[in-house]
Amino acid sequence: MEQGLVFNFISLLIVSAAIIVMIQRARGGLDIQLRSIAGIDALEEAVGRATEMGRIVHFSPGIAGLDGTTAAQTFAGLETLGYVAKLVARYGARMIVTIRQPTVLPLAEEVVRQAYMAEGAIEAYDEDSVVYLSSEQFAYVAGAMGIINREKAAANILLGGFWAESLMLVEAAFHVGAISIAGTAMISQVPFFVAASDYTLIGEELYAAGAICSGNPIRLGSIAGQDYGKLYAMLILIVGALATTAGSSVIRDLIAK
Amino acid sequence: MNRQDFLVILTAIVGLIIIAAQFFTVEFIKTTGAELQSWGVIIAALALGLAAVNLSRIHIRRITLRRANWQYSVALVGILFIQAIIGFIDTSGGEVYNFGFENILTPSGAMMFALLAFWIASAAYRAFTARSVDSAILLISATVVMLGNAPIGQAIYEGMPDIKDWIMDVPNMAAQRGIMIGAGIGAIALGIRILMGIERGHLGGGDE
Amino acid sequence: METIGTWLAAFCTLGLMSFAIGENPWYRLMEHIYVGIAAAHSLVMGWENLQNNAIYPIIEDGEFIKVIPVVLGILLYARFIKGQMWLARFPMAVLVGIGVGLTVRGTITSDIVNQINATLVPINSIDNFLIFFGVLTVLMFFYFTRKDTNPVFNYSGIFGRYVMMIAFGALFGNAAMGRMSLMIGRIRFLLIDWLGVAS
Amino acid sequence: MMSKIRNIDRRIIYAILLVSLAFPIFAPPGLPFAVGNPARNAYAAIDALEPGSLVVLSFDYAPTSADEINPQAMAVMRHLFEQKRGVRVVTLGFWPSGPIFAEINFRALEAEGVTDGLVYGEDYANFGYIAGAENAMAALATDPTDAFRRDREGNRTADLPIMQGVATGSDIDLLVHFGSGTPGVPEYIRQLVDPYGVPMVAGLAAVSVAGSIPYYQAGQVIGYFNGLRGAAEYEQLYGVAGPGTSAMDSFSFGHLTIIAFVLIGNITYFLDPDRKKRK
Repeated sequence: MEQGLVFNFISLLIVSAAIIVMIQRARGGLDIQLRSIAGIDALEEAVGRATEMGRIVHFSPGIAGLDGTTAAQTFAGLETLGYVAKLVARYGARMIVTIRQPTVLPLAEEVVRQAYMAEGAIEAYDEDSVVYLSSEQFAYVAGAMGIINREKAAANILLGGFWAESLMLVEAAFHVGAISIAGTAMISQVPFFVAASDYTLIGEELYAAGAICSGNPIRLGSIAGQDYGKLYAMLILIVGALATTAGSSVIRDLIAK
Repeated sequence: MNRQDFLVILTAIVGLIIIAAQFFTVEFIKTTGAELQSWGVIIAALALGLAAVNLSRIHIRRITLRRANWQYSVALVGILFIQAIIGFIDTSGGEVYNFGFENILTPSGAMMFALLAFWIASAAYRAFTARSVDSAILLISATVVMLGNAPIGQAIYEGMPDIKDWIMDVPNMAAQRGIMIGAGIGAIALGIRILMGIERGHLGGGDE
Repeated sequence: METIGTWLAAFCTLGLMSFAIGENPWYRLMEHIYVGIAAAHSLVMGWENLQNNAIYPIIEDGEFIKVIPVVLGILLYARFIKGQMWLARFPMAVLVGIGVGLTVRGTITSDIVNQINATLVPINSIDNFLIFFGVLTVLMFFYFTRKDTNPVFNYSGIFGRYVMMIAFGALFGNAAMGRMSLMIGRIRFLLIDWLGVAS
Repeated sequence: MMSKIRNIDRRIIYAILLVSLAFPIFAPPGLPFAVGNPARNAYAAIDALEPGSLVVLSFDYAPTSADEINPQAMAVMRHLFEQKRGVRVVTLGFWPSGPIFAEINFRALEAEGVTDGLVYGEDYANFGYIAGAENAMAALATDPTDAFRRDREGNRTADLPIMQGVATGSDIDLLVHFGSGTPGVPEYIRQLVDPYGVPMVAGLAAVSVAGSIPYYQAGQVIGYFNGLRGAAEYEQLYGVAGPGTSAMDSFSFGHLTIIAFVLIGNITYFLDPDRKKRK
């Protein structure tokens, strides 16, 4: 065993075990409830407002693709799209989903179609409500801004992976007075979402939102397992800080093993 | 065992060897891990051509089918092939190649991101309002950091850079660390889901 | 050579800057040229890296084992052949395996344990208390499997959220400076290198 | 009236920002600015290098951040080549544009004669780019001359005098990483700094700084440069003005303009009588 890494390796085993066990229990039927997320609760209000005003809901599942570390954000965005599409079908509102990655287009179309079917409103499903704009970052955002301004969107929902272009989308939505719900795990973009939109999902809240909206047992189990990992981290933090305050370095020595 | 299972097992074996190479001093695992890493560099080097092939395919089809704005595609494909051929012949350190790098690629990349200064300015004016406690705290903290970063801030109040340093080193540090630990546990969870074969994600990188 | 290059760089810079006035053909042209030359650069650097790490070792040093990753890498291009997409999954499986291995083994040490270790500060000053309590409450903010009515998590979550808002303000302030630096760089180029109206 | 002010054409906003950034170039007031501890610590780490020690300059950024980071790289290279002769300097990169910027900065110093007398392969060498992001960094840490087999000139890196006695990452005495995203600081710390105990200085694009502070407080990063401001601070410490220093005045007026926009935006928003009630 590598010298000085024993504690780290045991920590890795503990966190991994918690995640694997909770995923298996969730797949076995364990009911996992997550705390409510303000942005998700506001989705219904946003779609209701769009129906009242007879204006569109604009939705973007992010500009990330289906591979790379940011794939998880796109999947979370598509899971929330399923939930929003159900609301849109139920309320009879109109939605435009703008897409940047060609690989995401078929998945988004499938998610929206499934939602209309689930609400028994398949005849209201509009084929071109899911629109592929461009694979180039700034060309995509120019197209999406055009739609938000032209259609005077009543609600703007951005959930997924976003980079430097996110600023332009939230500004365009604010300018037309849309209620804005935005969330991303790209921490460098969260400040612009907080400053310019009504509800912001910060970092991991995006994944929790995806799990809540989809009810996918693997995702719920994983989040529950990760929470045990956080408990483990919090435990060492509290015991360790108190020990250091009392002048003993027992925890620090343990970690150094 | 179908193709999908073989791929999951292949990913799991490679992943576990790389993890074990870090924690165990078993010579065989360390050399296998090192060899796998050198393979990864070679595969990634070949993957760099994918973007060029993909773009060429899309834009050449757009030209042949005379789709809307196909003239722009001629420019794209043209510059791609010219610069690539120069690069293969003259190498990337060559003077002719450097002419394109320094006078087309660098100014364009710089201006593309410089545009963001415009967007920040217009968003600051039109959208960044302190409607909630959250956005109020954020805007106050942002203002102090901006004044701390600019010499004029120090001219207004002598201790401005120190306040900015405190914001960076205490609240910002604590929040970023909390987010980092949470995201770290999330990354391990993603890794485990991939090794278990119940997650299809792959791993890459990019610009912030 | 110097002036031609400078005029070309000015043409590119102004073309992209014109997007601020509005979407126009000059901008569209420059955007396509930027995408094309950036892809060419990746291709050239990938080719040189392949020469150094695979072709020379195989031909000159006789390391024939390096033929395997080269073949795997070429399989990546099977995705462009109709129906052969599955071949491209093998090299991806290896890259993903390496990526997952490196991330998992590195994260537990550098992003979790060492970060906790650095937070085991003696709580004897306001700063140390804010650091300790800040990290703790931000972790509690991202704790999801709990009831909404849990007071401990609710109040600490609020404190954690406000600490994060200060951090996001710092991120915002630095991002503004960063983007401004790039704009200053472009303006200095236009005024000094191109027009020469300033020094 | 208020909403008229709020909805002025965005192009006027852009014009105001452009003017605020441009006019100090003509009449620079030259306001003083303090040097922060992060830049001071980074400077000290470079200044403390003993002759014969090996420093790796890692260029990990793209043209999109070059105007922020090139001045930092120029200042560090000038310091090494002017005052730290005898220190072995190896430049490399994990972003495709990295090695090109290393050469551009080197050529700029060469034009000033700063690099006279340096012997390629002994005093300095450029190892170029290898693909694979975090995996490539791990390959460097495991065995530098196996990861970077050939340098930009085509020599075998293992044969170069500059690499004699360098078997693993732990033989690197100081890593100076210039970066603007991924792969960057976190990847380097996971694969080289923590496992092999290599001290690291980070020259960062401003947008990457806030996320890297935990590594700085934990001692994994011993010093960093905060974008163009960091370059200006380094230039002031070293005593040679450069692009960083000359941008400071434009910073002052640019930042004031942004802050003014936020203030005006908020004032007109809260005084706007027909502010649409959302709830």
